Amino acid sequence: MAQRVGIEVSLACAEAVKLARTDVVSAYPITPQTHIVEHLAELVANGELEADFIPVESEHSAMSACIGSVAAGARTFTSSSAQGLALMHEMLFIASAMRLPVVMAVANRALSGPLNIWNDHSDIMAERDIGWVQTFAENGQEVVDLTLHAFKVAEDPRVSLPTAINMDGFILTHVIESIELPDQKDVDAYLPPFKPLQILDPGRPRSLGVVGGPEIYTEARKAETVALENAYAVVTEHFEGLRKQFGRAYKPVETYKSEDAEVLFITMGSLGQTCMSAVDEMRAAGRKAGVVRIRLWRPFPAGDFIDAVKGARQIIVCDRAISPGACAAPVGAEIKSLLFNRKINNIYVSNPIIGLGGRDVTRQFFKDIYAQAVKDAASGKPMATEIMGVKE
Amino acid sequence: MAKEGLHSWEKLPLGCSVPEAGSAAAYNTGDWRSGRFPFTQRESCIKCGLCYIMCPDICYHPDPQAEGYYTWDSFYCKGCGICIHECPKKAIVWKDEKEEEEYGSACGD
Amino acid sequence: MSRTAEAIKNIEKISPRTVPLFEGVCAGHRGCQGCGEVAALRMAVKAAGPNTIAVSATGCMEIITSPYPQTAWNIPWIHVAFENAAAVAAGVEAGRKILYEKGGIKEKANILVFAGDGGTADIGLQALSGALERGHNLTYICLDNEAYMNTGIQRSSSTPFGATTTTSPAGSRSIGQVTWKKNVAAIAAAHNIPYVATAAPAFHIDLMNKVRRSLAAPGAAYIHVFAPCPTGWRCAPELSIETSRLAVNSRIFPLYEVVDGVYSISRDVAKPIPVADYLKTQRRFSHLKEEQINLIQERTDKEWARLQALVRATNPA
Amino acid sequence: MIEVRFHGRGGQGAVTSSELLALAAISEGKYASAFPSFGPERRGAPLQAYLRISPDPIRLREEIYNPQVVVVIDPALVANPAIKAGLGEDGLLVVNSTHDLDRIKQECAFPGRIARVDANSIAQQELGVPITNTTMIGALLKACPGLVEIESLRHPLEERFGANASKNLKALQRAFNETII
Repeated sequence: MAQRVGIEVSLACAEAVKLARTDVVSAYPITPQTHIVEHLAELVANGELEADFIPVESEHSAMSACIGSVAAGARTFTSSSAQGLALMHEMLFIASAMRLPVVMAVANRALSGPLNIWNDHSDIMAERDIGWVQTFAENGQEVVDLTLHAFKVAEDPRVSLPTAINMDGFILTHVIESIELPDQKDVDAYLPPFKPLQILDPGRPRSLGVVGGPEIYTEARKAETVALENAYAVVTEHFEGLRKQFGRAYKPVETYKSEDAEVLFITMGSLGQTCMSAVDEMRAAGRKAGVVRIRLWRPFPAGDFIDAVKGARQIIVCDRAISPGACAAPVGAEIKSLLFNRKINNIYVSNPIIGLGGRDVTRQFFKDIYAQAVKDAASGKPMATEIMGVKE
Repeated sequence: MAKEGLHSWEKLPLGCSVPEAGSAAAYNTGDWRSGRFPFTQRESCIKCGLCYIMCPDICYHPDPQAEGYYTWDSFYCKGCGICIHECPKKAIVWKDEKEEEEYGSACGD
Repeated sequence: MSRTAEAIKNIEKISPRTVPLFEGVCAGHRGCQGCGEVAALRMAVKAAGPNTIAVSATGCMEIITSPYPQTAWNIPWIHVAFENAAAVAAGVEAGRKILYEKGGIKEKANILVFAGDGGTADIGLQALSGALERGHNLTYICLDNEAYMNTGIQRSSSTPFGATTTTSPAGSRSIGQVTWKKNVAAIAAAHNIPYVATAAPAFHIDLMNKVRRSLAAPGAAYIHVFAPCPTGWRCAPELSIETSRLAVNSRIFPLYEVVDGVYSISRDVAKPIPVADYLKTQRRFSHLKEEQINLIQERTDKEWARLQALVRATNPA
Repeated sequence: MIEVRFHGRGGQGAVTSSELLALAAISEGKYASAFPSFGPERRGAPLQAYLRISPDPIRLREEIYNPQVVVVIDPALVANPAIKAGLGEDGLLVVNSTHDLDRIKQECAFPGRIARVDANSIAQQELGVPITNTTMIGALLKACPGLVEIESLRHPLEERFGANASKNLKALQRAFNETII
């Protein structure tokens, strides 16, 4: 029987990678991802994980080696953060275009400059369009479960796409908390061995990564895009698998006290946890607030999201990244575009940008944002995106 | 409408791969050649095989009919002339394409 | 005898009469007329044989062999990007190694990496260094045509002194490339890997046997191949192979091997031709004056002497 | 839920203190989270570590601003005003000091409850080094009865310190006995 143990979230992530019987780990250290790969190196060094650990010389090579490794047929994991993820940028698109199911844990951190090692989502938001399945974990348990889920989804022949699990740097990665680590036999039952659809095999030579001219590039991108869209059904199917195997239920979009809520916070990642605590206190003070937490970011679960917010008169989309010069921050823009597509125009959308570069987001801050947003809506102020908590 | 693609996106091999090895063999590079082609005078040939190994376009193959000699393939030859330059016996010479109706004779039988 | 010397001494040697008929790259590729690079590539894959996986960097060889829906490759092949062929190959090697150990793969395979001079000496140098240092069991072959030919003859750090390119054009105030060619083989050797060699397609038997030796070597190997480009060098296509011969015979591109740190010259050019005879075959050098040609000759002599000194220093009498 | 803040210096093991307590609490079936003040840890620099323990799952991810308990691992930090930040007058200050309680009260100008132990002497005697992080856990447990059982620390200490676990446990036990409140 799986035990609930105290363990640092990074180590728990590495343990999940071990339980997945990963063949190759290729990674370059960067704060706050380091504990994940250090622990994996240790597990390999101790023979607890029968894998090849490639201590590459850069993140660019980390992802390049992952691509090579999956193309060779090996179950492959990497992890990175911020500048490292940015250095991988070019490779991330190629991994998905080649349909190679790499799994990556991203310890979310701010992008330089100024140099900042602390948490926000600017690293992954700069990689929105890489064509990967992308999930956000809210706590350590989710990190473990979503890591196993990531392999399951990525390697599913109906998907065959790389998958990233996002976890807030420090706020999750460096916290020791209570986590249930699954038993090996349950993981084996959930996650069978990797059966790649095509590999580099001298017995059946094929060419991977060819030149695609104007006469085929559009079709290639269409095929890849449809594959990611179709991944939604597989993601939910394997969430259900998690529930059956491990007893923990997950949905692409989670709600909290949203049924009768008039104003909903929209969060991703660990922010949702503090936000729920804030909502509890706001409810006690008579405010009809709720939370909608987006767990699946790509493909975006449009239907689930609409279902979750349709009863609200106002939503507060909390972004942890800026899209300079754009009409909204990344998550805000996504949601406004979705509401427009669905001809929903009776929801006032506030889009505060909060928690940049490790700036702590407290319950009080959520209450302040709420008060401001409600005031804006009441006064008929045009909907806007605003960086909050800036010292003037 | 914009120009159409080569084929349906639904027929694209996974990740735009090419599952069939060596399929470029169907591609004619012989029409890159202009006006002349290399002709082996077998009476001078010493069967050294340098034409075979030095040809960047893989146009020479062992002659199944005459051991030690090599046949030339008009379908691929781009007419670079390396075989002519590298032949130690000057056994390969340029010939005007107009002179030869049949490339089969280019292997000098 | 060193470990590598022991490992490579019994390879099945290729002779002029036993050139393998296997073609890893087929006809129908889109290489330029007289491409010396694809000639060398073909020789290398012949030597390696069908049980080989090839990894290519972006560049001429990748473009000419893989326009969808066709491929010229008869062996499993992967291309990912320009600067990372060594890292991709490292992943392929690591993946296959662990699968072999776990029983998922029954047979080992050779891993050959192909990149041009830009993908090796410039943008891919870091990935190359990483792969060599980590000791992956693969052979990295730099097909050096001394500039970015695929994009239109821009200079690289492997472009020789005095060559005119589109980004180091000769003009009234410039002789063209003003820096000396980066010596990547020496950089590879500085990683203390088991096997480093240089080769040229004019000496095809030497080239093919070096590929075989590199594959037999235990660990990472590097071969720097001189790959003439008639298009970029402005020489006649039929002189492509000849140009590599002249480069060797003028000592401007010496052929040598470094086996476990021990240097040996593969082709001892006792009576070298003047470098001027090499330079004059290519219009990329046609603007050079005697003074510059003399500089190149001096440099060539000095480098040859340095190579001889390395041979002496690493071969105890 | 109880919230604790530790003050120490890089290398003194304040983070380890909070982690060991979290592990002990979780092994008792409680919920806990332990985390450092996020950022690069530099040997010698003052730093803080945080601990939450609760009978229910912990959802809060904000930093700890109003701890009920502050533990000062380094005696030289007792007079540092940072240790009182957010600590209410009904809070508890657990300090490593050789001074008597009245003097400590003056030094840190804290009107609430103070617990003190001479952790340096205990650690020096029991461990041979003046590293007081495990010793101070004993003082904290004395001042906060029921936070976790001392016995629950045995396993986390063994995991962390191996053969030296029993020495650490003894130092902790002594501190528990010698703490004055």
